Amino acid sequence: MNTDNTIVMGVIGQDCHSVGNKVLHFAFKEKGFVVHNLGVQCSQEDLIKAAKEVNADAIVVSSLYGHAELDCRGFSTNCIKNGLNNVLLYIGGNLSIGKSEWEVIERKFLKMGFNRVFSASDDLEWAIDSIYNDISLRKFKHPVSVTENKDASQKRKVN
Amino acid sequence: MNTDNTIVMGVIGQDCHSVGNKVLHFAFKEKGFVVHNLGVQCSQEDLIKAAKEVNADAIVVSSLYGHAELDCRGFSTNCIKNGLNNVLLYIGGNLSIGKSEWEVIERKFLKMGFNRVFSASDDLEWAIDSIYNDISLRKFKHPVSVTENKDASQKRKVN
Amino acid sequence: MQVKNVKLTKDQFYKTRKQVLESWSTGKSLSLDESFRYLNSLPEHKYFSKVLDNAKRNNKLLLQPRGGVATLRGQKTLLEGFIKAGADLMPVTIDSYTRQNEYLKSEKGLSESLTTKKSVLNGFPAVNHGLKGCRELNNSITKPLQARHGSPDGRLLAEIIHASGWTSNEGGGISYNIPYSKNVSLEKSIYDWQYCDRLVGIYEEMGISLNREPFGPLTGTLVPPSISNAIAIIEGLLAAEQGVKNLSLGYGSVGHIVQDIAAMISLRTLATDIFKKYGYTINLSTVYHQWMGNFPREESAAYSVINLGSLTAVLSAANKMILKTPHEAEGIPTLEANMDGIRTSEHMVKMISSQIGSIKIDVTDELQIINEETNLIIDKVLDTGDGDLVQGTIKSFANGVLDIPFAPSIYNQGSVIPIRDHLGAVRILEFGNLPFNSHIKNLHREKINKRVKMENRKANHDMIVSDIFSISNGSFFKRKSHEVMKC
Amino acid sequence: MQVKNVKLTKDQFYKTRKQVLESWSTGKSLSLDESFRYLNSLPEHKYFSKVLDNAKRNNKLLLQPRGGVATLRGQKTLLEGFIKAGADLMPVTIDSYTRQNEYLKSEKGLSESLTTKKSVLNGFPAVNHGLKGCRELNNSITKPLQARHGSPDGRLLAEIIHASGWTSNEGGGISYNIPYSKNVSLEKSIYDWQYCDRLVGIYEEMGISLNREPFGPLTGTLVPPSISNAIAIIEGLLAAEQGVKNLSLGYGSVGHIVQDIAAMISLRTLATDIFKKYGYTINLSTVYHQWMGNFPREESAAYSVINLGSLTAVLSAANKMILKTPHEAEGIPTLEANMDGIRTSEHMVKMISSQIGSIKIDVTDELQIINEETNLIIDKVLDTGDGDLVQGTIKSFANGVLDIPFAPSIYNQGSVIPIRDHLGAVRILEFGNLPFNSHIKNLHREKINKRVKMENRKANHDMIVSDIFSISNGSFFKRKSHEVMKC
Repeated sequence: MNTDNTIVMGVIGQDCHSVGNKVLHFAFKEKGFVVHNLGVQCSQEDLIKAAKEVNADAIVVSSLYGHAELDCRGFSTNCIKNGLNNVLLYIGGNLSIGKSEWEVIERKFLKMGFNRVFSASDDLEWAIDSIYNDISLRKFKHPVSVTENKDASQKRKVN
Repeated sequence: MNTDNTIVMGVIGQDCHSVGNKVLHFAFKEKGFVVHNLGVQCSQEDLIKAAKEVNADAIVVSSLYGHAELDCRGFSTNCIKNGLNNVLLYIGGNLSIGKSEWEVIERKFLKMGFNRVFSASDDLEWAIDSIYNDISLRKFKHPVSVTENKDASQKRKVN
Repeated sequence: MQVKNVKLTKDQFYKTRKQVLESWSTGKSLSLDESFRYLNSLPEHKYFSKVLDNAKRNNKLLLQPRGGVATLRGQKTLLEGFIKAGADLMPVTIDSYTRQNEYLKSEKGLSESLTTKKSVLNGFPAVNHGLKGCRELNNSITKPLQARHGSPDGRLLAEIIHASGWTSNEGGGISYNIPYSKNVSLEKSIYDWQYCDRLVGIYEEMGISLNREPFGPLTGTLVPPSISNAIAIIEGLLAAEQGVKNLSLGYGSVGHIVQDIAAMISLRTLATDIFKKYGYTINLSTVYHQWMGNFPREESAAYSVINLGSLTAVLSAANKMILKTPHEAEGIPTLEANMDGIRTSEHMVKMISSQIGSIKIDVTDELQIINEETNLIIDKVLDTGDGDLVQGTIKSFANGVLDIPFAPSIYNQGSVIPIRDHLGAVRILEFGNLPFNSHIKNLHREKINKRVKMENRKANHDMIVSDIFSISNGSFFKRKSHEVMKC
Repeated sequence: MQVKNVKLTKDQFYKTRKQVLESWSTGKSLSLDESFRYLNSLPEHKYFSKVLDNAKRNNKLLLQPRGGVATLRGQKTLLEGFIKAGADLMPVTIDSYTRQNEYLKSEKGLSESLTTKKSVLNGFPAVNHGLKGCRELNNSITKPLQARHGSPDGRLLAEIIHASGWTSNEGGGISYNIPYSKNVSLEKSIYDWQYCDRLVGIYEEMGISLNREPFGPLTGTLVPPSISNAIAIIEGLLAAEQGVKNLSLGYGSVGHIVQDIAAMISLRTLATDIFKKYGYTINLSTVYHQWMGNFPREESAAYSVINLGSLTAVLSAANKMILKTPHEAEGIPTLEANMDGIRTSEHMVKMISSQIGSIKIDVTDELQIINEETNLIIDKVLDTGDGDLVQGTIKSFANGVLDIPFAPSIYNQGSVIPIRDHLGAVRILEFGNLPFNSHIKNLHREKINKRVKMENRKANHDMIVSDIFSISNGSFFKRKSHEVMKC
């Protein structure tokens, strides 16, 4: 089992929901991820910068306060602009204001370039497993970047 | 104000809900009706017989246990068969099993010959006022029967 | 024939049994031996008695909703939904025609329900379904089944359901007559329920433990706790005499936390003492009914009433709770409403159970009142029957020593008038012929007077009607101060 | 600059005010004299202070939901719905951009909301709406308005809302910084909130009574009552120094009836004593927040959590309750969900209020613990600041004498780790630098050990995560006995 999956995680925008962030951090660590947690109130720039620095396999964005759509505009494009062509993008939380159809919300964020979109009611274990599998698959397809990842994360392993 | 409106009331079928029956009885009396309350578990025959005896202006049927439709079949026809051509028929309560559209239930009972159909959530005061007005209007239109009613009810006044 | 509180002889029982089984076609094929073999083959988790024992051992409050529809398929779906939502014990509510032995009417209702694929009956016509249908239902459901009805004469029903592996039957000669019927004499209903209890006793002798549960809440409307508890204990004694060993005694919430807790404690302790005193060995459990009176029409408000019940049931250390639903005011609730009722109850029960050890509520005053009153009633009933509980009960209803407020029966005096006091507890405004001493009576009067002063309002019919609707309205009082607040 | 707990001079205040009003276009037209005339023209029922006084006089628990949307029209509709459902006090929740003074972003969100007719902001951008919009809102609503936000620097917001006749403002230099921000220093947030408090003090001097309410629940997640109460009282003292006279102190439920009641009693009595001790004349009221942590996803279960809160709030004799909704787990609730939350809360409040006089719960043990701990914290904070409360607070956060579990701020140590004990109460597993004596610490350890034994499970991170989700799951414990029950 490859335990060197590296993620950058954080709560985007002006959102200050810290409890879920701490629980998520703990859960990713339990599953053997190398976690770079930027905490609450992260900008797109913060997340992208950190992902470059640690050569992250994925950026896991959360948002609980309803502004996700505004905060995430252009995120995928900005990643590519900054050379993060291979990084997987995830978002989860309460992603809209009011009670909207989940399908509509999911489609919106998938269109914005996120690889998966998790709702607050999704099972946490399942979500983390999905991310784990996505990363493994990507590494299998792009073996070069795997090696890169490995080196980088070993250099900077934070736990 | 004509205070000699005479009603026969009762809970139809095998229904044994006695609390609402007692409250209703009290409320009709408060409004000045002459009330002949047959209590719970009345048959159509009980109600029709009593209405003939006291020359009632109206029969007020209640049903809380969901069998109203079965219990009330042919009620209007039976009234006419027994010479009660002028009596007003009312029903109220929980008139169906499960949560049905009120409009559907109401239409069903109106079609069965009831003059008004009350749901359990209707305001009691309003329901009694409606019955009061219906009876007054009917008496105004059929002054002969009013006199008849009056005599009969005065003879048998129960309070 | 004068009915007495004596165990029916085998001779009496089997003679009656022949008539009972012949009263409708589905009764004819029943055989106690065959039924014994079937019951004996059932696993422990299908037995009310075992599940109750487990729950008692683990301080777990079991949840039981209500519900019955006409068809077998519909009833299966309903019970499966209950289990999915978290219910522990299964009800099969029997339709009102069956309760009055009008099997022809329920047969019609059943066929119409089958044709229209919509239940036109308000319950499951178990007698019409017979052994075949009732066993099929029992076999398809993993939790134990109980018949809940309201039959003054439920003898054939009892035969069929027990033979079908339903391991509990609700009811009793008082509690399924006076609140449920207009014209049935107590003499007859008590005699017929002696039969039902004797049947359970005979199974018990064969080593099959069936549960019996007198219906606690009676009319469910402002019944003073001592009245319903006295009747529950009396029915328990009558059942015990016929050989019933596994007994659940129930109580219907009056919506007042302290009075409800005290009533449950009193019911449990007095019943235990009295059964012991009269030499009956009973495995006792207690049942708490969430508010049985008028419900708020708003579902959100109905949730509050349900949750108040769950809270109090846990604080009362009840073993089982009978649930209401957020659609209660709308008539017979749907499966979905029932599932919501189960889920909200389970959640509250879990939260309160998790912290029960830290909650100490003083209920001593209320407990003392209920104990004293209940003892006075039971003693007087026995006295009235010259020591015979059946005769005592019949005569006590006739002269008003036993009197259930708002009951429809002509065999009930209806002279007792309950009312809430200044702190919301149910008291008695008119005592009728209740055998209370002046100390007790004065206590009620004082408390009622405090309310009269507080509300500046007469204790009359109008106040009683308010009290009937007070839980559905929320506030128990018309507070003048409320007006002042609206600034 | 070293911030001290000293009333800002008029000079300081007006100098700062100039900068504040110039920080966004809508600030420029404000005039205190004109605002005074407007506020003075408002009827009593628009004043938080008056409505609270009435409620206190009549032992009525006031209900306040939460809610804010981007547009004026939307906010009106929302508040009208709240009133229709039975709410007493109006919230205007401010959007998160405004809270961080990102007025340009909230401006964009507002115009997009106006175009798409759907709120893309999570609250009402009051600064962008300015005096015109905020007064229009105030004039259209018959109940008093309060801004609820989470701004470390809410000075311009305070200016605009008070000038618009919103008669209460929530927040404080600690409670709207540490749980709401990552990088803002306490020095700055306390200074900025001194300004907000001074503004209220100046209105007070003009004869306009405005209400201030520190945000009690902090992170809303297993915060030990003594920590949140100490911070509430400290913020109250800071506000009082600036001339605030009408103060509401809040507490967020930990979902434990006895601990919650004790916490509310302790908050009320200690605050009263301490304000008196330091010579402040304060009209104090208390606020109970229904469970602020993770909510169950099932609406039926959410109702139980809400109803538990209402019950405890009444038993706590709180003056105001902040409400949750059955959609809570789904994100920002709709109007309909809010109305359901109001209705279910109101119903429970009415039922319990009707019988409160008969309910006696013993909370003395818990009360003693909270009193002692809170006093220890406050004394140490003052000591740390050599008698100055502002310096004491800043230094105490730096060295962990004050420490809020799960807070996002880098100015918070985060060494304190809370956990539930064997009876469900919140205790402290890791004390960090909390100034507790060994007597208190042992008490926590003993109780936690009892849970460790009961559950046969380690008190570790895993247990803490369970505790975070325990109210949403229902049970606080993984009981082995639960398995046995499933027979």
